[in-house]
Amino acid sequence: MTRLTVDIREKRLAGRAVLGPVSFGLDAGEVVALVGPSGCGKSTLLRLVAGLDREVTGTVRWSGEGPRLGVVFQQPRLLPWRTVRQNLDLAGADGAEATRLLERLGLAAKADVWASQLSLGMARRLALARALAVDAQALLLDEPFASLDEGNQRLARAVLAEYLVRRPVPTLLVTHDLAEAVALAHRVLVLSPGPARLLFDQAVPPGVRTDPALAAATVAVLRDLAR
Amino acid sequence: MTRLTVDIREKRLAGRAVLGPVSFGLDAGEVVALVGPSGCGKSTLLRLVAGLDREVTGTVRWSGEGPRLGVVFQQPRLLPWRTVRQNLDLAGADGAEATRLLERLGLAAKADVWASQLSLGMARRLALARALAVDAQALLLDEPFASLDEGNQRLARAVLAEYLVRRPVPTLLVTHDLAEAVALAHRVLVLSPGPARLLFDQAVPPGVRTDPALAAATVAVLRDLAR
Amino acid sequence: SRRARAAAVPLRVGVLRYGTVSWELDVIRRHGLDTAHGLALVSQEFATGQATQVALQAGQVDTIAVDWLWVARQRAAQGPGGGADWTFIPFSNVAGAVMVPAGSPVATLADLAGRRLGIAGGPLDKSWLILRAYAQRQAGIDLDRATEKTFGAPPLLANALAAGRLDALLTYWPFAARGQAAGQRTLLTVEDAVSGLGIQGTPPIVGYVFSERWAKANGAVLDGFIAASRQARALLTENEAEWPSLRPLADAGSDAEFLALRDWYRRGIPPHWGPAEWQAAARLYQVLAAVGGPALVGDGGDTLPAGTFWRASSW
Amino acid sequence: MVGRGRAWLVRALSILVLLLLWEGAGRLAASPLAPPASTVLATLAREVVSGALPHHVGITLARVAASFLLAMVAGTALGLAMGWWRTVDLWLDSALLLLLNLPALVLIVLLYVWFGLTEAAAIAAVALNKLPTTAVTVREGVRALDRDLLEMGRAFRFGRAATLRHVVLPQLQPYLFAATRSGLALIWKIVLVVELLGRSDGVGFQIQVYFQLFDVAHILAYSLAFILIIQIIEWAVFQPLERWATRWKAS
Amino acid sequence: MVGRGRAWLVRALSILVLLLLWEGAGRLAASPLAPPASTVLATLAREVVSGALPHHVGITLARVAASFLLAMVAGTALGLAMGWWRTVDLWLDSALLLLLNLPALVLIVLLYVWFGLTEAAAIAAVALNKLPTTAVTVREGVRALDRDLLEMGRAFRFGRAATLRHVVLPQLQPYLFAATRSGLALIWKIVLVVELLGRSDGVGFQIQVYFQLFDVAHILAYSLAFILIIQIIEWAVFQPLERWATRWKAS
Ligand SMILES: Nc1ncnc2c1ncn2[C@@H]1O[C@H](COP(=O)(O)OP(=O)(O)OP(=O)(O)O)[C@@H](O)[C@H]1O
Ligand SMILES: Nc1ncnc2c1ncn2[C@@H]1O[C@H](COP(=O)(O)OP(=O)(O)OP(=O)(O)O)[C@@H](O)[C@H]1O
Ligand SMILES: [Mg+2]
Ligand SMILES: [Mg+2]
Repeated sequence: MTRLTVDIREKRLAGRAVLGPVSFGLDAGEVVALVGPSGCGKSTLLRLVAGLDREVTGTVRWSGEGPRLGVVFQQPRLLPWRTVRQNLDLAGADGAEATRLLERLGLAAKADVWASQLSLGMARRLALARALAVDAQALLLDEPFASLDEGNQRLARAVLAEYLVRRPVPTLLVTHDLAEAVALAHRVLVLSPGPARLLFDQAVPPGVRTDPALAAATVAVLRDLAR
Repeated sequence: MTRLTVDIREKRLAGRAVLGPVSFGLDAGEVVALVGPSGCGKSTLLRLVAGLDREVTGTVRWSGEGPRLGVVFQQPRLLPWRTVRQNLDLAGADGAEATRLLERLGLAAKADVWASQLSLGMARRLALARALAVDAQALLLDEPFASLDEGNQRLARAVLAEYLVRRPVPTLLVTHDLAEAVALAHRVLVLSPGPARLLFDQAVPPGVRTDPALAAATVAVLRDLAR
Repeated sequence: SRRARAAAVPLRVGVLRYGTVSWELDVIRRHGLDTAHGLALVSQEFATGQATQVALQAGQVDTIAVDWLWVARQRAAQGPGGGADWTFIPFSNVAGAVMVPAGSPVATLADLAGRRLGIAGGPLDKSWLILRAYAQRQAGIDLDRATEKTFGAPPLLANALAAGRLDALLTYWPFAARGQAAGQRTLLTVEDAVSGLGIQGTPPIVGYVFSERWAKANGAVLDGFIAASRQARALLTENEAEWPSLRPLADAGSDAEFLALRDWYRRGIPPHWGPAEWQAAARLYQVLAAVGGPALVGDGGDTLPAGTFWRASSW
Repeated sequence: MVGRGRAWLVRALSILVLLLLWEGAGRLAASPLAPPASTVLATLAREVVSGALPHHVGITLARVAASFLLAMVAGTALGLAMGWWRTVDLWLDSALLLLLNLPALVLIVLLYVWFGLTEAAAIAAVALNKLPTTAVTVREGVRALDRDLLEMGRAFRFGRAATLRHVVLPQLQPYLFAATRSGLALIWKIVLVVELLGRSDGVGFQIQVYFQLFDVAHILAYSLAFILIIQIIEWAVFQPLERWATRWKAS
Repeated sequence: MVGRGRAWLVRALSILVLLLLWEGAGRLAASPLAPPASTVLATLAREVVSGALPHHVGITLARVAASFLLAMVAGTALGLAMGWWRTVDLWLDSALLLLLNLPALVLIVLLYVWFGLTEAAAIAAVALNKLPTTAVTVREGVRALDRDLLEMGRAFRFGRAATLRHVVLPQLQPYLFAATRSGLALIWKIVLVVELLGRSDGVGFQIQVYFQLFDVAHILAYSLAFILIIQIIEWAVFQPLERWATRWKAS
């Protein structure tokens, strides 16, 4: 099964350190939330994990030969000159799954519209659909629910939660919302500001999803840790 | 004083209606939150109000000769080939105010960095700083606090709130967060999905900022209206 | 003679570097023949013949060397009031020759049928028209149809003949002379073709061309130039000692080449200029007009346009 | 935005104005060296009727088409490779600069001398002249590609062909159109030189012949014939193609 | 990424390889029509020592510089205007296409005949030949401009000058570099034709003279001299400039 080992000592960009020592593992089927202040290096870490950048002191290693990834970038990164549907197909989406996800995420009516003509929230939902439609062996999600209204946010979270139940793949979820982290993840990694160090690697207690009080308490604890 | 009158009958894009009948006014010093599901036409409405698009049936009129605007677009829209500081200066920012805002929003260390090298959250904070630094006579803000961690979000909201106390300019604030709307706005406009119609134009009761219970109740009411 | 030069009227001649006109001008200047006749020769170098023609039209020079067909064509095409009042006095009576490689099986014009023939200049070049008329009359073949023609720039064609990519080449005489020195055989000179066409006398081929208006306004200068030029040619004909100093102007690869160039040059010097030559040229024009058609002569028919030749001077 | 119908009206008017200006200037000059539009058009008509112009223009067009295709395909490929891989760029940069700046005349003459005055040499000479400018343009386009989209393509394993077709080419579109427009013009101009130096037919050959006679009306008539054809290609092919390629931007 | 030091090594090696290939081919051919590199370089050295080459190259360079500046400035302005305002585009498109496709030769001869064989006519002829290709390239660049950034500029009232300088030009940079590189090459080639047709000095004049004599070594020596200068300009000006203009992308 797919596993990830991250053991970074330092990552520099344009001559400045943007990541300090960060080590953690991601087991098969495990969902890990990544939390940290803006600019601390979360997106940079995700690029390293995705293998899009290899210049780093330390190791970032996937078991096996590197899984097929489903990635949600922080910006939608769609091909504006292709339709919504084509953006899914070109990424290697499964046809039926793509249709289902467009439907679920309220984009079915836009299937044949140029991606350039979507609103930002639609583009972000499409980016999420793309990551979930490609039969990924691991998910890397950079704020997948940002810029969505409450209704669509709830919907998108539900879609991801169902997905993870059906296909428990290792998932790295960058989020600013601790409640979201607690609701979806098995573990929460809290990063420090500046060149990010790993502050805490905190397991989410098993009962949170059924016990709102426990969830609230966990969020409070995490908020304290993150401060 | 600057006032805005919006009386749109229809706005079409690429042959499709994206805005239905929407009418409202924005008085001097009034902060109005604009809420509606993703894709309903909020950003389109803001473009019309900003005078960036004039093709519409209906009227969008500012009193006087059109105020100097401070705009936060939904995407940062920075000049990547200019530094953080230059992005402010080129937009016509007041020098001292720009320095102060960079400081407040945690960007002082990045003042001389290319805008292309910012993280998304930093870019968004810079976009907010730009809108607030140009001595605007009206603000148009499209989700100014999205993609920020809790700490920075709180900070940015505080910066805006202080600004509005110091200089009460008419402000249109697009947001997905009803609590945010209630905390900052005098009125909340709720738009329908599809080609947006104005569902409700709801005044926020004066006491909410001091009374958490009232705020929560207002949010609940709005959530109902928006459903 | 510096004072003489200062007093002299300048005469601007457009020439080609390494062109044969420069030889004559060089002799004139070296012997002070121009100042002796009250003029100061100024030669302006250009890279191609066309460039000299552009220069003449643009008023940059007073005269250039070009063939009289060019004059006739412009006069015919533009009519009497057309402004092209160019007129001509002779410089050389030789045009060129058909050259074949040393061991070529081609012995007569008739043998050219079905072979690859290179033609310097275009399809309206005088030599080509003369050759076609001559082949028609003598051998009864239409070279235009019977050969595999290649038009092109003379240096490229010379190279192609040397490389065996052509069987025969109709080219200008300086290239013919060089070929001769390199062992090529002259199948037929254009001058022989002209007399083979039954044209009595020797029509000129290339000459100095200038504007009639200019000539009328500068009669003394023109006459002085003609006199100087004839003196120079006499020197070149009679005096072997003139030639070594022309060597650097000729860019000859070898002595043999230089001698060949000298002989062709001398052969071309027009001994006379008068009614006999004008009539010969008029008859030649009829022949060319018949072959070249309206593309060559314009709408003027086969009568040489009046004024093509400068008749006020003759020798 | 200007409506489609009005756009064509303006286009037609602009050509009319051009012709009128030309006509007026020509009449004022009253010189055979500056013939008015009417004279040139009459000459053009006569040459068309005689069949000479269609013959030569056809031959030139064929040469232009062959060289153009060669140069665009090879130049685009080279530009892509040099923009994409820095090592390729370092190795080939000087050779590209050499080819780019080798005078057309020299290249043509050398190819004619080495390979004979053949059609193949002619077309190769023209294509080699245009190829480096296409490569230089496309290379700039590749260097300006959006890195975020390329990363997206890598993350989703687009593979080389799909990346090229769906990520890279749409971004190169303006560069390719610039290369196409100026390329067609450049190629036609070089074909003229090639024909002038060593071919026995084609527009360049004809222009050379009329140049020797200094017949400006004919020279302009032949030039104009070709320009008219390019104008038609522009309207019938390039502009619709460009609209098609950018239709996702419309509105 | 390849380090700066190694980059220069590869560049030098690539030139060496080029020279060796040329030398080998020349020696194999053993013909004066295909002289090896050593012969051409020796000829080049001789012409430099004699002073002939510096003289002619200097004159040609001056003409190239003048025409280049003219054509780039006017072409960029025209391209900006045509890309920006659709009405301007509609009115001038046909004229641009005409100028773009008017053969260099014809344009040069006409300008010479109409305005005399002056230096001004020569430089104007060259500039007019290059101008339309710059305009076409820049126009494509303008059409491809990011609309979001332009809107941002309008919202914050950048004004025309600041928009041009800080929003538009940075986006046109790759187009301008493409136009510059192929433009310099084009201009130098046209200067050759201009010199061939109506000047009594310059590289073009020399090349034509040696063409009549079929002296390939001299032809190549003169071409090479100019190419070397362009190579130096490329290394000393264009590449540093391009690095500077894209420094915000580096990482
Ligand atoms: N350039 C365009 N061409 C055609 N349709 C467009 C264009 N831009 C937006 N639309 C459509 O207009 C509608 C409204 O878009 P808009 O961006 O205003 O939505 P929004 O309310 O801001 O949504 P979000 O909250 O997701 O940002 C959407 O259906 C969108 O698909
Ligand atoms: N291309 C780059 N060149 C130089 N520095 C960069 C570059 N991209 C990002 N950085 C810097 O690296 C640091 C981390 O950036 P990163 O985008 O990883 O932050 P983040 O944690 O994702 O923040 P956010 O929550 O705002 O998205 C920032 O200080 C940023 O300025
Ligand atoms: Mg980020
Ligand atoms: Mg929006």
